[in-house]
Amino acid sequence: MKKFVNDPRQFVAEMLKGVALANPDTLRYVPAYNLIMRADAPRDDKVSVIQGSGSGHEPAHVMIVGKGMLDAACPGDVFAAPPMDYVLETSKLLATPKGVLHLINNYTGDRMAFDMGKEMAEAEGVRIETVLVDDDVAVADSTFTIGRRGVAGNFFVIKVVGAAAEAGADIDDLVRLGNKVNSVTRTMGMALTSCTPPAKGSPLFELGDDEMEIGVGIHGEPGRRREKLADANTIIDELLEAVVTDLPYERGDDVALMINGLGGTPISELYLLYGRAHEQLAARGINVRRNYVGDYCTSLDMAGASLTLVKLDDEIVKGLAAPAEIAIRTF
Amino acid sequence: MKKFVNDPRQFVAEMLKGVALANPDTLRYVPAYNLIMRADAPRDDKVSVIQGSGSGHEPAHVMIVGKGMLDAACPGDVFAAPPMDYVLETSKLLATPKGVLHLINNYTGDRMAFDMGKEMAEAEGVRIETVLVDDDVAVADSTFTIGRRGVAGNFFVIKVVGAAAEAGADIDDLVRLGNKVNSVTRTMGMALTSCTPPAKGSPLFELGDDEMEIGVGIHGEPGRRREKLADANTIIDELLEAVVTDLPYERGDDVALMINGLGGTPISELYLLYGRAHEQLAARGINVRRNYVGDYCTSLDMAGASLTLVKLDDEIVKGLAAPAEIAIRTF
Amino acid sequence: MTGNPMAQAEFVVRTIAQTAVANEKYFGDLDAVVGDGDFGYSLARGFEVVLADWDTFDRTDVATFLRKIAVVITSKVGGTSGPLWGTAFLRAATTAAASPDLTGGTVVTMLRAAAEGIQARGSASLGDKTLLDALIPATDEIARQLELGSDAPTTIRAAATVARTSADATAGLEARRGRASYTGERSIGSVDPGAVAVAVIFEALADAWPTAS
Amino acid sequence: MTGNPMAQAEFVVRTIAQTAVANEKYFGDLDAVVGDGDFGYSLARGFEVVLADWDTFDRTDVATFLRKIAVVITSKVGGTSGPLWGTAFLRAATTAAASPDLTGGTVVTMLRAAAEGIQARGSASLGDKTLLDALIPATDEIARQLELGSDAPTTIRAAATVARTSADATAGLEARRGRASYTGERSIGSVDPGAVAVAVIFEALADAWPTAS
Ligand SMILES: Nc1ncnc2c1ncn2[C@@H]1O[C@H](COP(=O)(O)OP(=O)(O)O)[C@@H](O)[C@H]1O
Ligand SMILES: Nc1ncnc2c1ncn2[C@@H]1O[C@H](COP(=O)(O)OP(=O)(O)O)[C@@H](O)[C@H]1O
Ligand SMILES: [Mg+2]
Ligand SMILES: [Mg+2]
Ligand SMILES: [Mg+2]
Ligand SMILES: [Mg+2]
Repeated sequence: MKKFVNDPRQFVAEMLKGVALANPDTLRYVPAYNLIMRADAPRDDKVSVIQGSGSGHEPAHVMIVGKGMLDAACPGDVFAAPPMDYVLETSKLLATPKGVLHLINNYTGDRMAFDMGKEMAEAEGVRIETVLVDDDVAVADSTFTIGRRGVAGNFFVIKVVGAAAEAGADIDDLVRLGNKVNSVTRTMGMALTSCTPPAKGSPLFELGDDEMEIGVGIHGEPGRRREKLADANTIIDELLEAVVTDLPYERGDDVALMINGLGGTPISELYLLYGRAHEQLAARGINVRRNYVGDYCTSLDMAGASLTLVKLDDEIVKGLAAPAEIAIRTF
Repeated sequence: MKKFVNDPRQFVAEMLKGVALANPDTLRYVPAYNLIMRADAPRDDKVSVIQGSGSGHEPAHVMIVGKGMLDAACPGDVFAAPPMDYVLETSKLLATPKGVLHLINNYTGDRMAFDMGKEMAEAEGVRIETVLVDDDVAVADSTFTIGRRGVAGNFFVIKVVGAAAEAGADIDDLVRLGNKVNSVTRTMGMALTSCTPPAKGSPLFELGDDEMEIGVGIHGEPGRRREKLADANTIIDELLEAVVTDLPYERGDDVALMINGLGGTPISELYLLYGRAHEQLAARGINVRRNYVGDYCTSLDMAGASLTLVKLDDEIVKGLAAPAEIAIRTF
Repeated sequence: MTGNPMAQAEFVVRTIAQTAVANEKYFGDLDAVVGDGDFGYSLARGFEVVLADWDTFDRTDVATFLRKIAVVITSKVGGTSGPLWGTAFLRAATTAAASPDLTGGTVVTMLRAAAEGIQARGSASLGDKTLLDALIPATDEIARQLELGSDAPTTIRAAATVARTSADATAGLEARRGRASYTGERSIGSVDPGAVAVAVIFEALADAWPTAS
Repeated sequence: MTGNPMAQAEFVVRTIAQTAVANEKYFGDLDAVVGDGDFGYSLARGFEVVLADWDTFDRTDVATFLRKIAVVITSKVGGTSGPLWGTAFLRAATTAAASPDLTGGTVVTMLRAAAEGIQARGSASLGDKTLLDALIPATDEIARQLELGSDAPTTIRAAATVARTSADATAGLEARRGRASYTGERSIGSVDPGAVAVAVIFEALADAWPTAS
């Protein structure tokens, strides 16, 4: 296993310790619940916004806790939703008179943990509302499954909701805003390689030298189909077609475009993909007004990328443009 | 080859196009010289600071062009110093009455290209000064070789010099400052895997499943020695020992600590390494006052990391803390 | 294995816990095929705590004991399995509270309550390719053996056989719940890890029963 | 291959260029062993431009022609090789300007000038494991063959043989210049890509000579 790891069972705890040590003034770390929270939270004058989900998606979500973003994140182990009591304790710790907002990626495990945690926290008097994120177009929204997955698009929901929460918005308005952003956000991802969970020690699936997986999620689960490896333009065109036609995004639309790396892809390649995507959107008459290139929501060390579009309006742009300060930063 | 690439010969050009399209207001792209420059450069009231080097180290250097950092970068092809005329034309385009500062990582190819480019630009009336970066402790500073390599530590030289240039410092002062930062900066890197240049299409070297390379540079060249793969703490302790004892950094020193990813390592692992390094420095009585965790200077898709220390004084801290705006950003 | 209901409950829970810990890698590898590979890890970490804290659980009665186990599972197991298995133990505990004697009939009722809890919590039905596809048939088989008048070892062995056959048969199903469902038709051809875990647990119970009784 | 100096210069340059392009992968793989693998790529991209622009170069005289080639190499080849090979062509051009007849003696002087240019530009000496370790012995051999009164084909073949032997012998050296030097003792055991390139070029010249002459 080519990873920086000591005891695999301590992987998440040791990573969180690093995040905490790197941000002593702004973050607080509660090891018992894998909890990273703003040092200044909870604040009576704002709703606390929290995210759960499994680990392995860094910087989501523990590294995007901060001013104008999340108030706390309480991840489970790698690719495992947090146990219910993490959610419960986090909700209680972050409780404010204005309430606690749960942002949940739409997965069975996460939903159950947050449902149960919410019920128990409410029993102790915490006001909680929920926004589900389900931006992944790779999963057909069939009535037979739990529905679409939440993937890299959750960044935009967090950013816009986080900005509004910072500005003092009420919880009902945050729910409306979060649902609105989610409703105009679509993502499609693909993998060039599998990923290796520390505890497993070997790749989750095998991919031939000339193969790729189209429509992967962010947990190393295989995608919708395996294809022959193609060049970058062909790949990005396929992701773009799936995303654009889904909402659909139309001629004249203003959008935010994200090229998200899955953890093992260098930023040089992401910008190469960005260039193609930007040009192809322009050719469709769709205007990229804001762009995001980098690792936002990863699948451990997977080489691969996802493409996200958000249809913009003034309210969403305002939230995206608002200042924010998080653990990961360049300077 | 598990990379996002079309024609490998267009890899750098297509990446640069992406960077330019993503930053239309702040950057200008001159394809003929692989040149990414600030849209507002050159400015009569400031020295222009430029970097060359090969490509494959992104975000260094094309993605760290911007306010308070570089005024321009003109990379060569992957791992190849820029041809001399890139340096010449970039120097001429960026010429200002206050002069042009060449920041050069200490490699034969880069030095020759910049030497020749400088000579020819000076013949056309451009004032040019040079600062060499050579922070890599893996290379013994032998009189038989060209000396130490410039690696991830170049970020700190650029940051401090860039801030001072932005504030209007004269070129002689920038040279002094650059040399000073370089003189207190040390780096040591290691690789878990090799990297794959797009034009080669296969890894530069083969590393067994249970092996790692200690003392690698940033061009996929093998390191000083191959060792049996160790756990994260053992690795970071070895890097730290080499770096700390070299300057040496001593009890009571204030330092900046960078854990730099080499391109294929997820940020979760980098923070795990950061936590250990921070604690071990504290145990030595060395105070981490500023920290940097992420991909700053990569070797394509190599899984690996380097550790950099900078000994801080008030002047360096001022430069590091100054605001800057570059192409890569989260929001 | 007659008489003392608490000893019986302890035996079953301990066997489940030991089986979960012993099969961490196996269950994880099964989950890696079309899932995300964490099933074995999640289950093992939770049941490790059960074993570590074994002596501390309140043993006032079977219901209390099972409720304590449920709390550990629910609070220490992440992923989908924590809430599902926690709910199963909790529902079984509630049934045990109503009929503390732990007859064969009570056991069937407890297992049905557990399955219903999982169904409710995960909105899954028989045939969705989940652990229910082993648990429900095995429970039905226990009920059938009790009607036939079989003794405990015969009953549990028959349940194990049905659980295994049913778990194997999940290979033919398309996943409709859990991480595996995202792969759609590609989930056909591999067995469901949760169902296999149920089969392995029943087999371990059948294997251990004579010595324990 | 007698008489017209321009035809001779064109033949040599074209052969070098074609050899560089044809061996891109081979040279690159050699550079990957202890270097960074870009040597073949850098050389091929530059000489590709030489071939593409072939008809446009000013052919007023050999010196002018070689100077144009030098400009292309210096401005289009990156890495260490651009400045080194560009300098070599430039110095050869300067020598040719002084003795436009291109006798055997002139060729030796041109090659010595080229080697000195490389030495000066790269601060490398014989034995540092660079292309000089093939270029200098091969030049010496040409001088020796001229003294012996050998004809051109014999001379160039002898030079090729020496270049190859010398290139092979670089495997025993520790690199003191270029990227390979950072690996220290680990560079021992593999040949220097630049030296091999020189050998392959001399061999190509020897192979092509009869047909061209
Ligand atoms: N909605 C559900 N209802 C019932 N059982 C489920 C459901 N989703 C998953 N399972 C069961 O859980 C197992 C996977 O557990 P686990 O790996 O912990 O979940 P996750 O998908 O969150 O990683 C599956 O093999 C299946 O038997
Ligand atoms: N300082 C030097 N002087 C002379 N020749 C050198 C020097 N450094 C490298 N070389 C030659 O250049 C070759 C490598 O060229 P190239 O791959 O373009 O350089 P880089 O190390 O910049 O990638 C080596 O095989 C060697 O023959
Ligand atoms: Mg999981
Ligand atoms: Mg090179
Ligand atoms: Mg799983
Ligand atoms: Mg090279």
